[in-house]
Amino acid sequence: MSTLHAPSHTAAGTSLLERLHGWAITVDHKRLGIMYVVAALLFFVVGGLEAAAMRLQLIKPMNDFLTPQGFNQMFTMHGTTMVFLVGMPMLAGFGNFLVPLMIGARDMAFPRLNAFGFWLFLLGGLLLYFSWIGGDGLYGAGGAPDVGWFAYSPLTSKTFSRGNSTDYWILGIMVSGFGSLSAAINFVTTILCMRCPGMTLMRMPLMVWMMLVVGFLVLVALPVLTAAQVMLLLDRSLGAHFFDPQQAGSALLWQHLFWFFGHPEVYILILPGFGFVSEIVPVFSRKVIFGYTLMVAATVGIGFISLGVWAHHMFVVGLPPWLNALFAASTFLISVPTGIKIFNWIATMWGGRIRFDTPMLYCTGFLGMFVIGGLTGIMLAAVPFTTQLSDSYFVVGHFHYVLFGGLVFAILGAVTYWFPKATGRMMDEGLGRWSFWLILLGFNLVFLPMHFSGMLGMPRRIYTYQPDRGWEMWNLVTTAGVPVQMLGVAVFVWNMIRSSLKGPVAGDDPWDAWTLEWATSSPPPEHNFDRIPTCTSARPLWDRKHPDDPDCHYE
Amino acid sequence: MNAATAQPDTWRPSRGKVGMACLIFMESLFFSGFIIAYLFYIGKSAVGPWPRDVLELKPVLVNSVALLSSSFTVVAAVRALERGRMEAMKFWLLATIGLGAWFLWGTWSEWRGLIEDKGLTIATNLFGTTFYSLVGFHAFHVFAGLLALGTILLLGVLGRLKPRRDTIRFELISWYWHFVDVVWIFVFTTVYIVGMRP
Amino acid sequence: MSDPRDEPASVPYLRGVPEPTSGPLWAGFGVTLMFAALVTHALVAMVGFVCAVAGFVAWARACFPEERLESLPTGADQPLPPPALQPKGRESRVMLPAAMHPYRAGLRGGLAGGVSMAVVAVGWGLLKHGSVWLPINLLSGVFVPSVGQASLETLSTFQPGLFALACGIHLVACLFVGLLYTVTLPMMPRRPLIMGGVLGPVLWTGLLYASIGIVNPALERFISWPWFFGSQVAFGLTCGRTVSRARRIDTMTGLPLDERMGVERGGVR
Amino acid sequence: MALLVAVLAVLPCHAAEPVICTTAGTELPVVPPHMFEPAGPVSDEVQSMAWLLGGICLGIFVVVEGLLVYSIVKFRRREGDRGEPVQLFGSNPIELAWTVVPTLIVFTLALVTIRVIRDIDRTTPPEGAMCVTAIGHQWWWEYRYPHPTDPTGEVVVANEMHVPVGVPIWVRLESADVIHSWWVPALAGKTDLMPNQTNRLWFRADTPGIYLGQCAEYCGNQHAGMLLRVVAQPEAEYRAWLAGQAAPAVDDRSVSAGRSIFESLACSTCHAVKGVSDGAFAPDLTHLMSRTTIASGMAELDRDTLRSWIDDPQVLKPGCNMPSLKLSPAELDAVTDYLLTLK
Ligand code: HEA
Ligand code: HEA
Ligand code: HEC
Ligand code: CUA
Ligand SMILES: [Cu+2]
Repeated sequence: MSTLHAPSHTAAGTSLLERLHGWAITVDHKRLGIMYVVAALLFFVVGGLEAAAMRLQLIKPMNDFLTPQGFNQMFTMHGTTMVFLVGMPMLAGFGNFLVPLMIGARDMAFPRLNAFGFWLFLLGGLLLYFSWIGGDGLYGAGGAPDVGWFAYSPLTSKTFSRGNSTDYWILGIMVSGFGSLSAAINFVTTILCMRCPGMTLMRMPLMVWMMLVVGFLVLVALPVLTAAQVMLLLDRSLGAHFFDPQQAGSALLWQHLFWFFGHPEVYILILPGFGFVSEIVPVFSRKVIFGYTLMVAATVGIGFISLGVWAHHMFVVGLPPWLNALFAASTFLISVPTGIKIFNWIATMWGGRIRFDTPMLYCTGFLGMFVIGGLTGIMLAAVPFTTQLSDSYFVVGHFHYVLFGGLVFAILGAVTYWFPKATGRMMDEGLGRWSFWLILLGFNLVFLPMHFSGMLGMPRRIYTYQPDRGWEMWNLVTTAGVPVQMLGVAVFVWNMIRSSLKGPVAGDDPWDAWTLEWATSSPPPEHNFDRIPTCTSARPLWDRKHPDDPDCHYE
Repeated sequence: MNAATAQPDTWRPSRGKVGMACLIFMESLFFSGFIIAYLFYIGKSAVGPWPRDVLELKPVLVNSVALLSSSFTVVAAVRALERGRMEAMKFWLLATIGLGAWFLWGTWSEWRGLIEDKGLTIATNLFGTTFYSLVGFHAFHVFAGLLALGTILLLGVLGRLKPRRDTIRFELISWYWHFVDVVWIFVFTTVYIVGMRP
Repeated sequence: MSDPRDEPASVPYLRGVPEPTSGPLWAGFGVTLMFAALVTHALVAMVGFVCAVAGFVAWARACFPEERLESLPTGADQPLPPPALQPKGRESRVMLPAAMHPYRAGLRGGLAGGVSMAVVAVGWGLLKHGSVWLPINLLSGVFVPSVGQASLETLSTFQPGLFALACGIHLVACLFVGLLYTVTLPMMPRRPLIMGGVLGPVLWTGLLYASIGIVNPALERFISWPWFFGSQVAFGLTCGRTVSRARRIDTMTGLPLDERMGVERGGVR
Repeated sequence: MALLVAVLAVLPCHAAEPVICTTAGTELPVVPPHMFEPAGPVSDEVQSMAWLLGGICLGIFVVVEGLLVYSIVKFRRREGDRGEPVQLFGSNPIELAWTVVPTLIVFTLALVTIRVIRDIDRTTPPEGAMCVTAIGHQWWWEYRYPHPTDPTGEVVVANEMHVPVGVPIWVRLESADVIHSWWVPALAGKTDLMPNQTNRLWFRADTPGIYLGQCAEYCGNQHAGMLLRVVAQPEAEYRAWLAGQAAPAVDDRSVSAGRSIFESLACSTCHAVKGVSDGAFAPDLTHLMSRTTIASGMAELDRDTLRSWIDDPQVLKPGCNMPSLKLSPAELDAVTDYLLTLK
């Protein structure tokens, strides 16, 4: 069912304009993947600068660096950006770049849908940011949304949120959400239908398994958010009453719908991170992943359990105690499969000969930091304790440990690890180490004290605080960590830019790795593999490198 | 295990089918959002009118029969295409489109009655809000399905359909059409049965 | 399963890779503009509509009637044959070291241990407070707040609900600990019975001693630590014995810990 | 994490210097807004649960990070390492072990959590409880007490809540606009105030004091400025306070100029002063001067702050729902003097 044409060589255009055009019309999964990652990194810097502004405001009590509304816009845009415009596209980007290569395919199942998804994400993000200009309806000075990233009703109703800023939030996220949905359909289909000969499900790299589960989670969770956003839009533009207490509408409905999306969302964010770690740790420990089958089972388990815990974000809204109890129990349960993963990674390192190159450093950092975030999550799941901690800085500490200490560390590791594959050049080790240690230090300086200010009673989302409450020191330390972290990120970005221009040439397989993406040249040709590989075990390249002792005997 | 495992397996599901299944799966979650909202708000409106006062079951039943039977005609159309019987295919496809359009027209006249005679709009009360959004989104999906079927009919009339190549594509569209029908069963149950109980 | 109308039973894109197209970009741009129109101006929607239609048409033309592909280097449409792998020779790598199929033994050990623990506990109730029901009711105090405030008389009588609850808790905990014994005892350096029968209970009792007030305030009011420790030892010994009798697990004693744990290297070689 | 423990240990001492402050003639310590000095049974139980959880998590933390650090140190690649280490695909018993142990921990945690939930989360009022209604507004608090003498009436108070020591307080939580959350850590954990829904909460203050807290659910612009104060005082003083609040506003002839400005301007449409105006949109001012703070705890209440507040509330609390009415200095003085008499 195809017609063949000679290659158009769009990439090989000479002028800058031609090259840009080549990127704009591409449907090549690798280029789309790179565009996703680069766009997400840009949004990461923007979101980080918004965070830095917040921290500057909170450096001392009763500061007036930002207005109250300015601060509220900052955390709304920061949270929204980080979750929807950094986390989601980051995973879509890596998934795009890696999944076809890892399963030995020439492209995604629906290449054009893939490009469509990318543009929707990017344009949706830009639409959201356009609110800084058009938020008040093109008439005023503009204003970003200021309702928080979960936009609780009725604060989002026309009565309490005038102008158009909230509509921008809805529309921007909805449009980029359509992009994520396209990507999810693509992932599931690609993984089920495009595997090379011999790549059975239980031989897929764990990263691919995670993307499969993520695909399903997106398909389950995101449409519910879209439905809720449509309802809100109807409320705001047509006078419907879904979330209107004046007309007996319920504020709880939004929360249920949002968190039914929102909780799976956080696992949507972290599972690809788990995937990166599951690829990097074995290669640098020189050992096969410990307990592949149980890892797969745990992933699927996390996927299922995560659909049944959403009300742990609603422990203080006055649900009946039995419901709270139920959700507390299911939330605790999720630590079992997550724990299995942590232990299996450590067991993979155990007895290995670990090379601590930058990707592995980041993964080790991930292991150390994510456990802290996970354990504070467990504390939050204990309802009585949460009545004290919910909506305090303790929660902010928790989720930055899992999101930054987990997700971002894994992403930075993944960027370093796959950079040679994508560009053909290595990133600099020395700069890599600098960025790692700076980020690790800055990260802990910023987010560890948040737990203390939270336990001392500091609520989140406050633009300022009274001097007499014992929070000054912690906030000062937190803010002081930001420049350190910023420097670390800057070193990392600089390393990327510099290395892509004049890093040492990498070769096809610089890390001596085992999955199929390393079986082709770096960067891979447009068609990925000159001949589609045939897979003999979960580590096809191990089998090629050690034909005398192949893995397939042990599966 | 032994070297036999090194033999490649080659069977993979069809891309089109998996993709369409994903789309349908996703859409059903979208609808469950609205269905849940409907169920959540049954009987909670602050002011009237109430479903019992304004909704009429009989015309809707007729429409439902039209929509549901279009599932059978579309199957017949797919079969016809598969066997290369283009005239039969066009006939059944036209019948499907006709039934779908009838349904849409039915919704339209129901809405006109509600808005003009009964004074129920989306802004009237919670019932209006949930009713119009749920039924409206369903109608929107019927409309999208009709567009797709219409395109196929057009291609058929232009003689551009090739049974071997295009049956699978048509069949996928027909899956979507079945999905729209199944959703209607849920919507109907929610709105006209559960929602009407005193 | 497989449908004759499906794509050939091989990998799609064997013959080419998809051709670039600007369709998706325009379609995405158009769709975004149409949404943006809701907060800007109707004109934006019209521009968006035109872009979207143009984009979707371009997109459709790239897929229909047949997908437009770019050709590949010759020979690329044949998958690479698998490498010549040698049959299994060495056994330097292992997947399942340690014990063989001892899980059933663990469950049985858990049950047996649970019974002997219950016997000791009930014995304590009878001897010290003259009631077999007291320890049972107290156990359910982990879960039922009112037990913490109930009087000794109430707690000494049979309470069907609490009884069922306590049995459930006891059963679940014993089964899990039994399972744990099966997998950990073989790893103990020597004399698994002493480890499982004494060291385990010591640790556990110590932990509970520190936290009983929060874990089970009801129990805290009445507990006698020697008896409690006794009941734990009874569990440990019974369970440990059942488990260790089920298999010759001491084959591994003498190996270094890493190896017994099966983490460092395959155990059985 | 070790740091965490160290900090947890010093936290209570860290903020424990009681600040003495006078309200209605008595000296009351100001209790900082955290959970480590529980002043009643609810927060006490939560605190002990917190220690349990902290202990368990700390234990897990030490074990996991210990294993991690050990393998980092022990298994790093060394000079002269050749070839690949032994490949180990997994171990069912080992994996079972680290499935079972967390499951057991989770099982225990779930049992204990559920017990404590049921213990503190009463859906019926505790015995001998006194009922108060708390209503959240953007961005201030309204409290409604049963009238001390008139069984059908209510006493409406703004921003500072007074309660008798040792009596369980059963609080009905309601919202006038968006979601807020009532959180005074030393007394009880937070509960949200939802529009269209009545939530409940109970606490008991066992020692007299001024308990601080603040709104804990983001509610718009001035969420940060929605502070909470609960004054727990001996029963007799509390009764005297309530009787005072139930009385009509002081009517002082010498400030009638200010009073008539107050009445003629928009003030009276928003604010209630019993016997003078009955606006319900904003804090009741009948006994304004019985409070020690203004603008829901944002500043000490004295003549200067009051005057500058009326001049332009947006300076102290930018974004708040009270507009500046642009009074002339003379009018300002008059209104301020009038309000100063509302004891
Ligand atoms: C990547 C994102 C991510 C991840 C992975 C998690 C993981 C977890 N989260 Fe977190 N969470 C967020 C992101 C994430 N969270 C965000 C963004 C919010 C705030 C949203 C907002 O309000 O803005 C939030 C808020 C949040 C709350 C609500 C707080 C509140 O607002 O009141 C709760 C409550 O239960 C919670 C719990 C958990 C739990 C139990 C886990 C578990 O999955 C953790 C499991 C991991 C471990 C436990 C560690 C490893 C396990 C072992 C070593 C085994 C042994 C351990 C035991 C037996 C306990 N999270
Ligand atoms: C992936 C998710 C993610 C990440 C990575 C971060 C990163 C950071 N977050 Fe984030 N945060 C959230 C997700 C995330 N956050 C979410 C979901 C919320 C909730 C929002 C809500 O309540 O609605 C939140 C809320 C939140 C708050 C609470 C706001 C409040 O409740 O009042 C704070 C406060 O300090 C904060 C701080 C930070 C800081 C300092 C960083 C730092 O780590 C950022 C570091 C990065 C940089 C500083 C980048 C800048 C780098 C440069 C400038 C280098 C120069 C570059 C070049 C030269 C090219 N965040
Ligand atoms: C549009 C309504 C409105 C008008 C008019 C108005 N106020 Fe207010 N006022 C408020 C609101 C709302 C608050 C609570 C502000 C907050 O704390 O967020 C308030 C608070 C106050 C307070 C502090 C109360 C407390 O206990 O903290 C005083 C005093 C006050 N107003 C006096 C006045 C005077 C005097 C005038 C007239 C000159 C006036 N107000 C006019 C709405 C109004
Ligand atoms: Cu009220 Cu925050
Ligand atoms: Cu969650």
